[in-house]
This record gives sequence, structure tokens and C-alpha cells, in this order.
Amino acid sequence: MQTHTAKRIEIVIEKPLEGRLTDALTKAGVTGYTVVPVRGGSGRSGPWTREGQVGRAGMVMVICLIKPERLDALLEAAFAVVERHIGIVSISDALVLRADRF
Amino acid sequence: MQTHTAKRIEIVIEKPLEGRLTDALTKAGVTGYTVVPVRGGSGRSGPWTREGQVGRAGMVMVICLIKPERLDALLEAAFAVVERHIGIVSISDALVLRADRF
Amino acid sequence: MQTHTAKRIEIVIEKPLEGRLTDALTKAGVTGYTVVPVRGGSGRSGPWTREGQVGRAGMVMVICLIKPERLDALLEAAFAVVERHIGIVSISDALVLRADRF
Amino acid sequence: MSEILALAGANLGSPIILSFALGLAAALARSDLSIPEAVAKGMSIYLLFAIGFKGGASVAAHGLDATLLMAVGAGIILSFGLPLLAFAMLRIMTGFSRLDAAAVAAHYGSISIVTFVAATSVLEGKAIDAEGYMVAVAAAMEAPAILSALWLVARDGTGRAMEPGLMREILLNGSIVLLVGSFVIGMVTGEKGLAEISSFIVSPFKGVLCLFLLDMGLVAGRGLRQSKNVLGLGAVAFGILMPLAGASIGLAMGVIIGLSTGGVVLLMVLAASASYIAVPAAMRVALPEANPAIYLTLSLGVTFPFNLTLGIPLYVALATLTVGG
Amino acid sequence: MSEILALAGANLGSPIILSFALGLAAALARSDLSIPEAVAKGMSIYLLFAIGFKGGASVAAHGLDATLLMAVGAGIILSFGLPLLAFAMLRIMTGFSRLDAAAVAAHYGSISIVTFVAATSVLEGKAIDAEGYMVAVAAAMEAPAILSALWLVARDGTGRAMEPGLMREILLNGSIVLLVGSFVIGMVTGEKGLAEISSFIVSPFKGVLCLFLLDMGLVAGRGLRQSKNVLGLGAVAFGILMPLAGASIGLAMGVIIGLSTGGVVLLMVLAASASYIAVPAAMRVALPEANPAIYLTLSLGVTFPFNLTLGIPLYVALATLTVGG
Amino acid sequence: MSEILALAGANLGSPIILSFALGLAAALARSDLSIPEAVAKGMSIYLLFAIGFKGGASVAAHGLDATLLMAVGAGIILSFGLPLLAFAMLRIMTGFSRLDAAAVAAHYGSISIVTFVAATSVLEGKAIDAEGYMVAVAAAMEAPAILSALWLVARDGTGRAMEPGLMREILLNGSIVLLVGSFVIGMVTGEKGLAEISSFIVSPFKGVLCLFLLDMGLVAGRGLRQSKNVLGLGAVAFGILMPLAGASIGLAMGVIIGLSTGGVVLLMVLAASASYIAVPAAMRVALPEANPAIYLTLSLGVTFPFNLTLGIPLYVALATLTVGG
Ligand SMILES: Nc1ncnc2c1ncn2[C@@H]1O[C@H](COP(=O)(O)O)[C@@H](O)[C@H]1O
Ligand SMILES: Nc1ncnc2c1ncn2[C@@H]1O[C@H](COP(=O)(O)O)[C@@H](O)[C@H]1O
Ligand SMILES: Nc1ncnc2c1ncn2[C@@H]1O[C@H](COP(=O)(O)O)[C@@H](O)[C@H]1O
Ligand code: NA
Ligand code: NA
Ligand code: NA
Repeated sequence: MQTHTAKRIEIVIEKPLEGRLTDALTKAGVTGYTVVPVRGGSGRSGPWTREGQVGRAGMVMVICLIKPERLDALLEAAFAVVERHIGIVSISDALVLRADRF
Repeated sequence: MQTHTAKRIEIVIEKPLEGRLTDALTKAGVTGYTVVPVRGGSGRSGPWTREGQVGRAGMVMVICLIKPERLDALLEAAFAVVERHIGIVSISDALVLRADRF
Repeated sequence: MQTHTAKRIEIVIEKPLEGRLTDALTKAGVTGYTVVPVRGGSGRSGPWTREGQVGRAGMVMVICLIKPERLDALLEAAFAVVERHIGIVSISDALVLRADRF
Repeated sequence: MSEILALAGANLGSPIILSFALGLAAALARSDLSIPEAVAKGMSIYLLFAIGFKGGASVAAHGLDATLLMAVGAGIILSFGLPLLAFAMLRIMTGFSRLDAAAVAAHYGSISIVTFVAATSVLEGKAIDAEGYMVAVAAAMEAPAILSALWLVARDGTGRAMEPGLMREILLNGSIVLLVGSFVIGMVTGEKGLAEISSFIVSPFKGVLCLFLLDMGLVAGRGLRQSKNVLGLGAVAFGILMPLAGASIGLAMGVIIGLSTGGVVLLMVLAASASYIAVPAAMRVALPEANPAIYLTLSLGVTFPFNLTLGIPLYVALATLTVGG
Repeated sequence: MSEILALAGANLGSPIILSFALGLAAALARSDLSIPEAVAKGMSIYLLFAIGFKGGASVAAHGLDATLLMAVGAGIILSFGLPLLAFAMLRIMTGFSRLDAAAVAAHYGSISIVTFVAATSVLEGKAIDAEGYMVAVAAAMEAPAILSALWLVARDGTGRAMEPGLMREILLNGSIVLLVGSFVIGMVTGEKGLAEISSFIVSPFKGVLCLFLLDMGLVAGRGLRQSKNVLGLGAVAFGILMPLAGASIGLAMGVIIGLSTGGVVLLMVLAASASYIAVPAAMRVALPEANPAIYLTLSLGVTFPFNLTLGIPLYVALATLTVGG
Repeated sequence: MSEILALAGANLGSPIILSFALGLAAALARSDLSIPEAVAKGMSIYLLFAIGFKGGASVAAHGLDATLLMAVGAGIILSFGLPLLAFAMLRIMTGFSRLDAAAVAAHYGSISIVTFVAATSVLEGKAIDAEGYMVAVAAAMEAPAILSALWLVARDGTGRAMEPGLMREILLNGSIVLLVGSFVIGMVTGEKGLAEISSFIVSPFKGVLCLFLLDMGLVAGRGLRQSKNVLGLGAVAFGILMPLAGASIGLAMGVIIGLSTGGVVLLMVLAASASYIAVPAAMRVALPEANPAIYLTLSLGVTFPFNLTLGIPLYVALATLTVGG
């Protein structure tokens, strides 16, 4: 089956920033992303869980499949939003079916 | 620790199709999969969010770890279901503990 | 943009074990992880879905980005918890922005 | 006429409609107000259970009318037939493809249970009785329209063989099962059963309906914002003319089979309303190439608000004029 | 005998049981009807809070009986002891491994709070009073059975050292804490507190219970479908004989310590019912090799429906015969 | 004084406070008791809708007081001004950075609607009337404090340009929209509308509040456990002194503009309480470098329980002494 190389970017970010991040991604030419809920986690800012949470803001995970040549533009855009906030950005290699989709 | 090479397939698909996809995967010899909820996303068919959603169908993400030699059978099966629908399929390399599990 | 190589570990495990797993990870020197809810799945112990579920325990997915050199310690720790339980552990290569975060 | 306006005015000032308007306004203003999906689904289960149970208990109290079978039959005929009318109107009034037109048509043959519930609550406010078995008619009307739409598509070869399993999924979809099931429970346990749980399913009913319509307003508003340019003028006109046409046919059939004024109103509402839960899900499986933005925006963004605000009082007035009240 | 049948008949026709049956039927017919996990959990929190609060308020009203301590003591003894009986019966009647048998046994020593709630509601329907502190007995019976099961396993070396932290988790599990906590709140605030919130925890109680049992029916039905061939005839027989045995022992102990008729019924129900929330979670941690399909199907698919439909009216009849009503 | 103690004692024994205490205790004991996020959010929507609607209906019944505008104006002034006082106190009493101090200050200028709701319910229990439009004052006080905090930060250049879109987000945040919207609906539909849905928004209100406070207790307790060492003695003292200072200013302003006793109490409560939903979310966007553990622990872990248990009865007593009751 015909596949196309792609980059898979996974960004965990605070929920109040979700709209700003997806706007920035769209501006950077990203044509698709998927947002997955997050139940809890831990990092430099300590552990938290969705149900025992103060402030109830929480985090979300944004997953983005893009053409490799768009990676830098995306990372710039994502970083500008994530920079001052808690969260993490990771990149891995992937193949995608149906090139018209991304 | 002993690990085994595997392929990780990630399929985002409309919720009404979930049962058809997992049935097709099972028929294609897939022995395990995990379904993760999706909060929202964007693609060729535009942006949507679970809470501000018309029709309330939404999407899900199906993750599948398989032996590399089964990849083609799985992609055929998945593609037959996904083909006419909105959604995206991606593949990446992975290692898995406990070969008996997949 | 400056990136750092990392390993991405994805563990699907029963919810009652979540606390034990994250405690074990923390003891093994893992500084961050993200927990994602799981709607359902299938494996050797059969299919299940969150909403049609007996016992209502369910599963969760724990995602962990670590420095490659920490992989073995993490796998030992994770395996000790997962060993007797249903669930699956997979590893893939990744790049991470902001080395201070992991 | 002035009476109809007064009715419409009173209807517009009810907490139910105002809650819907609040949701709509909040969404259009891009407020982040939202009701969690699980809570909205919980409320819809509550409403279906309550409306089914009350219908069944009312049948137990008043005995089974000879018109029951006729009413269910009329409902099924409407559900099969209205899509053909809708399809013809769409082909004339809009530039939609045959596929999109068929998908929209399926929605208008089927029903919106929330519109039905809102109408019930308006009737109660006016102390107009209606046949309890109208909820069974509602359940019977959910599915046939889908078959008509598939037939419309199959006719010119743009469709495919029906997806295996789809028929069972449609007939056993959650809302049909819950509506019919709670109707039967209400019928079996009767007034005694109703008394046992009436402080759950009767007293708070209208309040829950307010919150549910708040959510419907939010969803409809977000849908309208995301699909602003999907509908042309012709489509919007269809979204208002089609319920009027459906209600007129419903009126005629209701009078012919001899329903009470309230029963006629409810049959008009069922004919006039368009599905936005069961049919969209079925369309995603059966006609995935049809554009969901079109049918959802029409059904939820145009016809639902029209029926809720102007339609229901109009249908009440027409039925009262025709049947007497 | 004919009286018992009449009782069972009346019980079967109640909205509560019919809602459960509806859920069961919908799941077995593979309808997609489902209640969101969050809503189901919300309803269970409501039921636990309400039942605990009402028990506490009733204790505040009637004063603390001298039998309270004895009843709690009896509950603890039952919870420790019943698993031994269950284990013995399982080893004779089924081919389950020692591990599986022990895991099942833990469930039958512990309790099902929903069965307890349903029994309370049946007693209320018959105007039979029961000691308010029976909810404290219920809470006391949740955990000891788990220890008995672990001891059964440890005895022959198939087990391991108890997981650190497990004991605290079991004793502080959400339902025990909520039940005991709301019992204490009810006791402290008394009839006055109850009056303040009775239109929340008393009036809609039975209706919420209907919807909750609808969900239990869905879950039990899906469980039965997924694990059809897990249970042989012997296991199914155990799932019906064990509650009868437990109820008989509960009857004897209730009579000995001098509970009222209602109190005896509730102790029988606690002894007869099997856990399907707290114990399964503990088993996944403590005895992960035991097959969850076995213990869940038995507890939720066989014993729960049996108690709900036939068991409760039977226990009411037996207690009334023995103690008088 | 002894009267205040008696008041506080009665308050501490109410089901509302005890439910909060149960949640707090369960969380501190590390029980796994938890209320699903969706259910908690559903309850908060219910509470906002009910409190807004009742306020509006009460305005419709009693007519618009000339003091309405003054009260809203006083609220806005308080919300703008209190952060300056809080900031000054924090710089003296704690070692927090200017950024952290400004973020905390924003919370104390804004309000906690749950504290407001709990105070309403205490007033009802004592049959003390309050102006219905106080919910409008509450809504007006949510946002201005955020601007003050941003100004405090911008003053010394540690801040940046205001995030685009933030202002709209703050003003149209869900709770403001719902509160104002349901207030307007209540005002439009009046006593008649209230009667239609009072068995939903009036009767079960207090019970829902209990469960909601149970959740607040759980959340506050988990927050306290996770951030035990975040707050020094000075910070804790601030968390108690600041509400007292705010309440005193609120008392003075309420008396000056001529509110009733109940109205004065509510203005004191608004001034004394600190936000824990809207402001934290805004701070994560506007001042992400500020430490959330500090402001959430102070607001939710110190000030909220203080107001709920001791503060409210104290404010009632002070207002009654000053205005008469
Ligand atoms: N190494 C990591 N692996 C996976 N998720 C992480 C990692 N570090 C941080 N996160 C996620 O990002 C959130 C914020 O991280 P931090 O900014 O480090 O506090 C955490 O709560 C986790 O959900
Ligand atoms: N490039 C992408 N990366 C991640 N998710 C995507 C991408 N494209 C599409 N999706 C997901 O698939 C859904 C449907 O996509 P589409 O069929 O392009 O409308 C979207 O709502 C996203 O959740
Ligand atoms: N090959 C696989 N790919 C993805 N998820 C899996 C796989 N195998 C198992 N799982 C997940 O792990 C759970 C337990 O698996 P098991 O222990 O095999 O019963 C399943 O319900 C799935 O959610
Ligand atoms: Na229709
Ligand atoms: Na038992
Ligand atoms: Na304040």
C-alpha cells in the first residue's frame, strides 16, 4: 500500500492554551491535527490528575502529522506558544496513507 | 530487557465506524488494539470539538501494535473501512516487550 | 530548532495499577509522564469498552519521554509492575524540544 | 392571526426558549460556556426515559385507543414519504448534489425528539391533553426515512449495497430502544409506577429541559459559526418551508385518523421536525460522501430553532382551529 | 408459598426491576444504548450519599440501639466467614483453580450496595421499618472478605506477600468513605438536616435508582455477551445457591442479635449479595492472575439479577415468617 | 461574641459544611473517592443557572431598586481595588515575587461563586432577605481584578503586552455568561417562570450544593497534599486576614449604598472570597510564569474553607449588628 513519509508531533499543553496553539499551527500551514484528552501527568511543575485538580484547567495532547519539510515552521509556531508555559513537545518519524490528507 | 520489533498504527476515524474498523482489524489477524477518545481536531473536513459539536458523533483514535509482517494485511483492512470516510492513518516503528502479547 | 534524542514509552495498563506504575517510574528516575484515558480495546484477555464494562476498572495509557540512557531502568521498573497484569509496553524513537524538560 | 402572534409571543418568553436563545447567543459570541458531553447525554437519557414512561403510564390510565395502530401507521407512512417530498423540494430550491439532497431528506422524514418534548411541555402549559401513545409514534418514525433516502440514492446507482449490520443498528439505536422500553415500562407499571417516581421524572422535567436546550443552543450556535457559508438562501428557505409542508400533511393525517387536538399537534411536530442524532450517525456510515455540514446545519441550525420558537405555537393554533380545543 | 410468588410478581412489575430488564435486553440485543461512565458514577455517588445520609438521620431520630455493635460485629463475621463457605462450595461444584475460586469467594463475602439500596426501596414500599445503622453494617462488610480470600490463597503458597498499600486502599475506597461519611453527616445533622435536603435525596431517589439499574442491566448484559462460555452449569448453580446459603446464615444471625424484620431482611441481603466494584478492583491488584471474566460474570451476571428479582422478595417473605411483620 | 460562636457552631453543623469536611478528610486520608470531572462541571452549571435565575425572578418580583446601579458600581470598584490592597499585604507578609503576588492579588479581587451560593443558602436558612440583583454584582466582580493584576505587573516591566483575545475570553467566560444569562431569563420570565421550574432549581438546590462541596473538599484536600510546603506562615495568615479586610470594606460600602442586611452580607462575601476557576485560567494565559500552586492553594485551600466555615457566620453577625436584622 502506498505510504508517504511524515513527521508526527505530539504536544502536551495546558487546556487554556489549546485554542492559541491550534490557531498558531493553522497559521503555520498545518492542515490537520487531533486533540486527545489527558487524565493527568507529572513534570517539573509537579504531578496532577484531572479529577483531583485545583483550578480544573488540566492539559490536552495535540497530535499533528505533517510533511517533513513543514517541520521547522511548525516547531517555530508551536514553540512560540509553548515557550513560557508548562508542557512538552516531541517529534517522531511516521508514514501516512493518503497524501491528500496532510 | 528483551524487546521485539513492531509497527505502531494509529488510526483516527469517525465514532460510528469504530465497530466496523475493529471488526475488520480482528479479521485481518490483529490480536490487540487500544481505543483512545478524541476531544477534537481539524482536517480537510474542517475543525470540530467534542463539546461544541453538531450531531455529537465525534472521532476516536485506534492504536494497534503488530508484528511487522502483518502490516500489509492490516493496512488493507483498515483502508477498506477508512477509504470513504474522514480520518487519517499513520504508521511508525516501535519495539514491544513481551512478544506473546501481540 | 534545537532538539534532543529521546525514547517514547507507551504503557497500557489497568487503572487500579496506575498509581503503582507512576510511583515505580518516579523511583526509576523518570521526571515526567502523561496519562491518557482509554475508551476500550482488545488483547489476549478479550475485548472491553469503557461504557459497557463490568467492574468499571478500565485501562489507561501512560506516555513517558526519557533520555535514551534511562531506557533500561525505566523498562525494568515498568515491567515489574506490568508483569503479572494485562497490558502492553511499547518503545519508539523521538526528538524532544527543551532538554530541561525531561 | 393576532392570537397566533400572542401564542408565539408567550412561547418566546418561556424559560425553555430563552435558555436555548442564551446558548445560541453564547456560542455566537464565542463564549467558552459548554456543557460536558457526558452530562448532555445524561440529560437526553433522562428526557427520553421520562417522556416514554409518562406516555406509557398515560396509555395505562386511559386504555388503548383504537386509533393507536392507525397513528403508528400514519407515522410510518409520513417517515417513508416525507423524504421524497423533501428531496424534490431540495432539487428545485438548492444546488445540492443528489447525494447531499438524499441525506438531507432522510433527516426531515425522521424526527427530533427534543422538539417533540418541547411541544409536550407547551401542551401541558395550555392544559391540552394528547394521546400518550404519541411517543410510540415518535419511535416508529425515527428509522423509515433512512430507508427512503438510501432508496433515492440507490435508484441512480450513486449508492452502494447497504452496509451489513446497518439496519440492525438503526432499529436498535439507543434512543428508539429507550423510548420504546420506557413506554412499555410505563404501560406495565401504570399510574402506580408513575406515582413512585414522579418526583424524578415529572417535577424536575421542565428544568432539565431548560438546561438541555441551553446545550442545544450552544451546539447549534457553534455549528452555525463553523459552517456559515454552507447554506445558500434556497437551503435556508427549504429549512423553513419543509417543516411547514410536513406539519400540514401531519395535520391532515391526524384529522383523518381522528386524533385529539393535542395528538394532532404532536403528529404535526413529528412531521415538521428533523433528526439530528440518529440519522446523522446513520448517514456517516451509509452515505459518508454526503457533507455533514449541510444536513446538520439545516436540521439543527435552521429547522430546530424555527420549530421551537415559531413552529410549535403555529401548529398549536392551526390544530386548535381545525380540530377545536 | 403463593404469597411468596405474589410478592415476587409484584417485585418483578416494579419500575426498578423493569428498568434493569430493559438494560439487560438492550445489551443482549446489541443496541448501542449506553449511559456515559461519568453519569453512571455520578448516580452511584448520589445513591451512596443518600442511603448513608438517610441511615444516619434515622439513627439520630431513633437513638442508638444496643444492637448496633452486635449488628456490625455480625456483619464483619459474615464477611470474613462467607468466603470460606463460598470457596468450599466452588471447589466442589466447579472446576475453577484455587486462585479463581478464592477470587470469586472474596466477592461473595463482600456486598453489593445496589442490591442493598433496592431492598431498602422494597421495604419502604411495604412500609417495613429497618434499623438506620444497617448502612454502617454494609460498610463494615465491604473489606474483610478480601482478607479471607488472600488468606485462602496464601495458605497454599500460590499467593505472594500482600501488595504494599493495598490494605489502606481497600479500607479507604471511595464507596466505604462516602457511605460512612454521609452516615455520620446524617447522624450529626439529624432530622433537621434531612428536611433541608430531602427534596434532593429522598424524593427523586427511586427514579435515579431506575436509571442506575438501567445502566447495571446494560453492563451486566454486555458482560454476559462477552463471556458467554466462561461459566459452566456448576458455576451458575453456585451463583444462585450461594446467595441462598448466605441469606440463611444472615437470617439466623439477624434473629439471634434481635434485629427488626426490616433489619433481618437487610442483613440477609448483605450476606446474599456479591460485590462488583470494590472487590474486583482489589483483585486486579492482589490476585491479577485470577480471571476477571469469571468473578464479574458470576457476581454481576448471575447473582445480582437473581437477588434483584427473586431473592429480595424471598428474603422479605422468610424474614416476615420468622420474625413476624 | 457568644452569639457569633453559636452562629458559627450552627453553620459548622450544617450538611453543606459537613459535606465539604468529608471531602477534605477523604482527600487528606488519600481515599480514592472522586467525583467525575463532567459531573462536577454539570453541578456547577446547575448551581450557576439556578442562582442566576432565582436572582432575576426576585428582581422581577420586587422591582428594580434604585441601588442596583450603585451596587454593581461598588462591586466593580471593589474588584479593581482589592487587588491593590492584597498586593501590598502580600509584599509585606510573604516573600512572594512581584509576579506571584500580582497573580494572587487577582484572585482576591475576583470572587468565588460557590462561597456566594453557600452564603445565600445560610441567609435563606435564617430567613434574611437579600437583593436579587446581587448575582449581577457577583458577575460584575469576576473580571476587573484581572486587569488590576496585569497593571501591577506591567508597571515594573516584568509583564508583556496583553495577550490578544484575552480580554474577550475573560468577559465572555462561561460562568459570567451563564450567571448573567440566567439572571436575565429569570427577570424576563419572573415568578411565573420560576414556578414552572422551581422543582428543579429550588427544591433540590441545597442537596446539589452538598455534593458539589463534597467535590470542592476533595479538590481542596488533594491540592493541599500536593502543595504542602508551598505556603509559609505569612501566606496562610494572608489567606485569613485578606478576607477579613475585604469583608470590612464590603461592609462599609454596602452600608453606604444602603443595601439590606442580606445584601450587605453578600457584598461582604463577594469581597472576602477569592476566585478559583476563572482567574486561574486567565493567569495561565496572561502570567504563565506565576506559580499556580501558590494561588490555588491560597484561594482554595485556605480562604475558601475559612469563609465557608467561620467567615460567613461572622459576616452575617457583623452585618446584623451594623445594619440591624
Ligand atoms: N518527560 C515527559 N514525558 C511525558 N510527558 C511529560 C514529560 N514531561 C512533562 N510531561 C507532561 O507535561 C506536563 C507539564 O510538564 P512540566 O512543564 O514539566 O510541568 C506534565 O504534567 C506531563 O503531562
Ligand atoms: N494531518 C493530521 N494530523 C493529525 N490529525 C489529523 C490530520 N488530518 C486529519 N486529522 C484528524 O482526522 C480528522 C478528520 O480529518 P479529515 O478527513 O481530513 O477531515 C480530523 O478532525 C483530525 O482529528
Ligand atoms: N497489540 C496491541 N496493540 C495495541 N493495544 C494492545 C495490544 N495488545 C493489547 N493491547 C491493549 O492492552 C489491553 C490488555 O491487553 P491483554 O493483556 O493482551 O489482554 C487491551 O485491552 C488493549 O487496550
Ligand atoms: Na419529520
Ligand atoms: Na455477601
Ligand atoms: Na474577592
